[in-house]
Amino acid sequence: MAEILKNRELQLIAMALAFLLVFIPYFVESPALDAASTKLITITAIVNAVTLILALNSQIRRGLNIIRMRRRGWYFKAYMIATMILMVVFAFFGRETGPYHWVMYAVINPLSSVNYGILAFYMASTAARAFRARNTQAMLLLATGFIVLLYQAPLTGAYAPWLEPIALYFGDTFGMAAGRMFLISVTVGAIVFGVRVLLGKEPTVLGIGREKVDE
Amino acid sequence: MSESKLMKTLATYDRRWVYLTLFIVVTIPLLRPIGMPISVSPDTKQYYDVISSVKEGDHVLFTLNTEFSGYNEIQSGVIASMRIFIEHGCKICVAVGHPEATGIPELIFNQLKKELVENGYEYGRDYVILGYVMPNEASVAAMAQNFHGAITQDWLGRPIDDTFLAEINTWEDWDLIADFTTGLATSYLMNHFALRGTPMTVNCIGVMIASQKPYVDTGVYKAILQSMRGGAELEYLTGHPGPGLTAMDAFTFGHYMLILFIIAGNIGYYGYTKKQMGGE
Amino acid sequence: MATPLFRVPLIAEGRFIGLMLDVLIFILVLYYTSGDKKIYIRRVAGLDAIEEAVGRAAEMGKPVVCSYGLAGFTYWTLAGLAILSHVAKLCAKMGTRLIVPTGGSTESLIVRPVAEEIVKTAYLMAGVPDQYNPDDLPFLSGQQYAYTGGYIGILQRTRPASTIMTGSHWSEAMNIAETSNAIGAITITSGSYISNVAALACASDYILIGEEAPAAGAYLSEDPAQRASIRVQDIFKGFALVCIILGLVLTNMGNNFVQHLLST
Amino acid sequence: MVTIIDYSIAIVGAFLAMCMFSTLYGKSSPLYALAEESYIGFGTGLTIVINAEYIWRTGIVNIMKGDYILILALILGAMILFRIHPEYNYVARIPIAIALGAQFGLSLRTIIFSGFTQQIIATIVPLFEGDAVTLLYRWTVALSVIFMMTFFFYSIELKGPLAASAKLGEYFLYTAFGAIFAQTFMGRLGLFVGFMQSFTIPPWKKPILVASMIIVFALVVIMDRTGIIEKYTPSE
Repeated sequence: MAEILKNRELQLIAMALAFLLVFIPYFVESPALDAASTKLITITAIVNAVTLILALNSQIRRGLNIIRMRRRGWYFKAYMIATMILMVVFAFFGRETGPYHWVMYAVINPLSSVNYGILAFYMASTAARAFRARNTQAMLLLATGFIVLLYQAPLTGAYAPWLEPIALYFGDTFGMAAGRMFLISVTVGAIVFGVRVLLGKEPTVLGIGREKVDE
Repeated sequence: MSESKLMKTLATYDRRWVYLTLFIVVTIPLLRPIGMPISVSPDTKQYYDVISSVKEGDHVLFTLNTEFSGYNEIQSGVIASMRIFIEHGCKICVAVGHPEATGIPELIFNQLKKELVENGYEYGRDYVILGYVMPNEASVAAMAQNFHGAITQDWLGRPIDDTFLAEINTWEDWDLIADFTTGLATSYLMNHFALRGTPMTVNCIGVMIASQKPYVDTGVYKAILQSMRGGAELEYLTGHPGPGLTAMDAFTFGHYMLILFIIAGNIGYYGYTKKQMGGE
Repeated sequence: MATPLFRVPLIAEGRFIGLMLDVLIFILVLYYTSGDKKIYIRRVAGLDAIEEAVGRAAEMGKPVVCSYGLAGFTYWTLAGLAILSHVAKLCAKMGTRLIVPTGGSTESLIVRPVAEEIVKTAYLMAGVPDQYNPDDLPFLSGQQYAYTGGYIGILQRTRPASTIMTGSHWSEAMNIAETSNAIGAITITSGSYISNVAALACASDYILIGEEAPAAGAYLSEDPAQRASIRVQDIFKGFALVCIILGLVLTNMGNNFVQHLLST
Repeated sequence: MVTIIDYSIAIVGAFLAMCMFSTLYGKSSPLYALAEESYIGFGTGLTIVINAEYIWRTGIVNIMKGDYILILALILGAMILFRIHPEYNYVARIPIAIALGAQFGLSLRTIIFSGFTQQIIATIVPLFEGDAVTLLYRWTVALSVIFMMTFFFYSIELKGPLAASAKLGEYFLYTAFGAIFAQTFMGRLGLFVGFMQSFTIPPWKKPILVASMIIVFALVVIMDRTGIIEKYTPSE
């Protein structure tokens, strides 16, 4: 049994079969194949959900290590593990009201918002520091950035409507072209990478070889 | 002497001053709104035209691919769009693509209680809230191919067979997908619905505009609503002022502040940094 | 959407060309990775910046922080690992301390052991295996923002001379780049998606724009598969370019052949 | 009616959020650690609940209804857990292979259209019809895409006209970056403004927001001055 599970060819075959079962029905008109591929997709979705346990394992182990070693601020880790368990317990008491609902709006909602909102500050200090006409590239960046920023302030749009076509011009032409260029090259890159894995040229992806996960 | 000192300050001040200023200029207009005028961009007009062309009984898949943080940015667009769908009598199915978003439908429908009552909306018959049903591409693909094979219950575990969703089987049965997004499952929806022909609109956060615009241009999306500003413009078009419009003062101040800092930085660069580099 | 030029029996409408292109990529990858082909890769300017950054750290006697992103095995991560390997070799040669923050997502758990191996090998090959310190590859949890917090903490405490951030970094990249700049470190980054690239282009001293990072990785690595990828990607970019130019010429002469062909 | 629960949500939320913002002060502090660990702890708990629910609803419920093939999902899921076992980790290889294969199948079958052929088609437009503005737009996009593309060729040497085209492409890219940076800033500002708004609407929350801002700011400054920060902030 162990030999079969370790067999590298078998893994590549399993991967290729799974790939083809999902890939082919998209191009070929066959309801039976379609149904089979949907089933496999559902199975994969469930398997993916299970892998959360792996992440939990490492997170909890690391927390416990810090607590055991009494590293500075270890009680924050204990608090983290406690809140994690609490949230799971709360879920059993209903979600429309009660503690689960409270945590959702008092803790998760505001903190999730801050996590990204705080980036406005980093963007601002970057612009204040780096938008300087040092060389040609920086000058171009500064010029378009400045115009678009000015236009984006809603008040400018209302009083200086002539700015709108200029600002939109930069976003809708250069910005869009760059977006499209990136999309094309990332798409090709992603496909090539997928093919490489399918051909067995990327053994590390399957975790063959060095694969001890330790913390 | 004092001039060169000023130049040095402009070139080398502590960046925490930027942080503090931004905090203040955003908070004050939110605490005391002024109500400065705004303009409506062509993209928002297009979005408005597309989503207000829905007819009574149309099936709308209303997807929230956002965390709470992203929802704060696009909530004006979410509420204004949902109001349009309710006023047009659509059948609305809300699906979410992030665990946090399971708390958002409640926020939306709480704000639209009046509209729900006025239009006689009933849960199950006219709208359904699904939970976190789009964790990955596989689940979205399954939804597009065989809806009831992928989803059997709503977010509180009630069966969906006796709701209007009984009429839905594949991607073809949706008349519109209105997506509100910070990324997440949006590309999956595009791959498995929009590319096959389901009309789809997106209201994305500002960070995604550059990456999503090419899809509007190619017709994969029917329209795009940009960030909070788009939401404010939509509120203006629908005649229901909301959070978006009141936030626009803070937007204006935030942008102007940054522009001032950039100008100051460049003066400092030419007045101090460049001279220093030349002197070395 | 343009109408297809023709229909192929059994194949769904409008999907034939896509299928053919996928198959073509498959064949090309197979061709370029088989045998012993030497594929030329242009040296991107960013590599000089990286070498300079490590050199500066050696002069100042300060450490270098180098991360490979927090995604699982994607081609951005592989590029990041190739660059990490290069940085590790330079550090080992110059006797500079190298700190590699790891973790950041569940998927990245499987990348960590590979990164460890890479750094260890670099020190071994430079003949200073005893300088390798496993504690300099701290695991900063499987959560994006805990990773970011840890990363920033490392920057603030160790005050490196240079920060080299490659692979897939998401919204946390700006946070790290700003902190790195604030402590006066030379900041070299790479960006894999467009809005991040634009922001990092401002925040860092040098940026590897998009595909520059995988190209740099392929240039540095001996791995034929990575070099082959760059070649195949170039061929497809060339194909896109030819289609666009040909299409523009034909369309403006009143012929929509290219659009129809691509919609087939 | 504002209930005591509403008040408690606003107070705790505003306080924790301001603790998180305290990282802008430039130093990690116990307050920041409190906010961060709260988010990680409760957030992970939420992820567990939602994923368990997904497995239950999509997997177990359907198996009980007679869709027995889904048992395979549970078996594969169990096998993948061996990934962290030092000795039997090979057991996880087959399920990983299957999951990866299916995932590649899903993405490869569509991105060639959305990210490649359709993007090419969209770039091919009439360049001599329409008004001046339309023409300006179309010419700019077409030329930008072409020049930018040459900047991204790596397996050939860039010489002569190709090098010139790549240089132009680089300039065009930086022009684009300016516009994109501005759009991104608008987005981040939107996130921040939206967040602040959740504490200014309805108006009864305003005093809570202002009080939290002042209290947290004062606390951080005091902690910094008295050295408490160094003593109690966790070492990662």
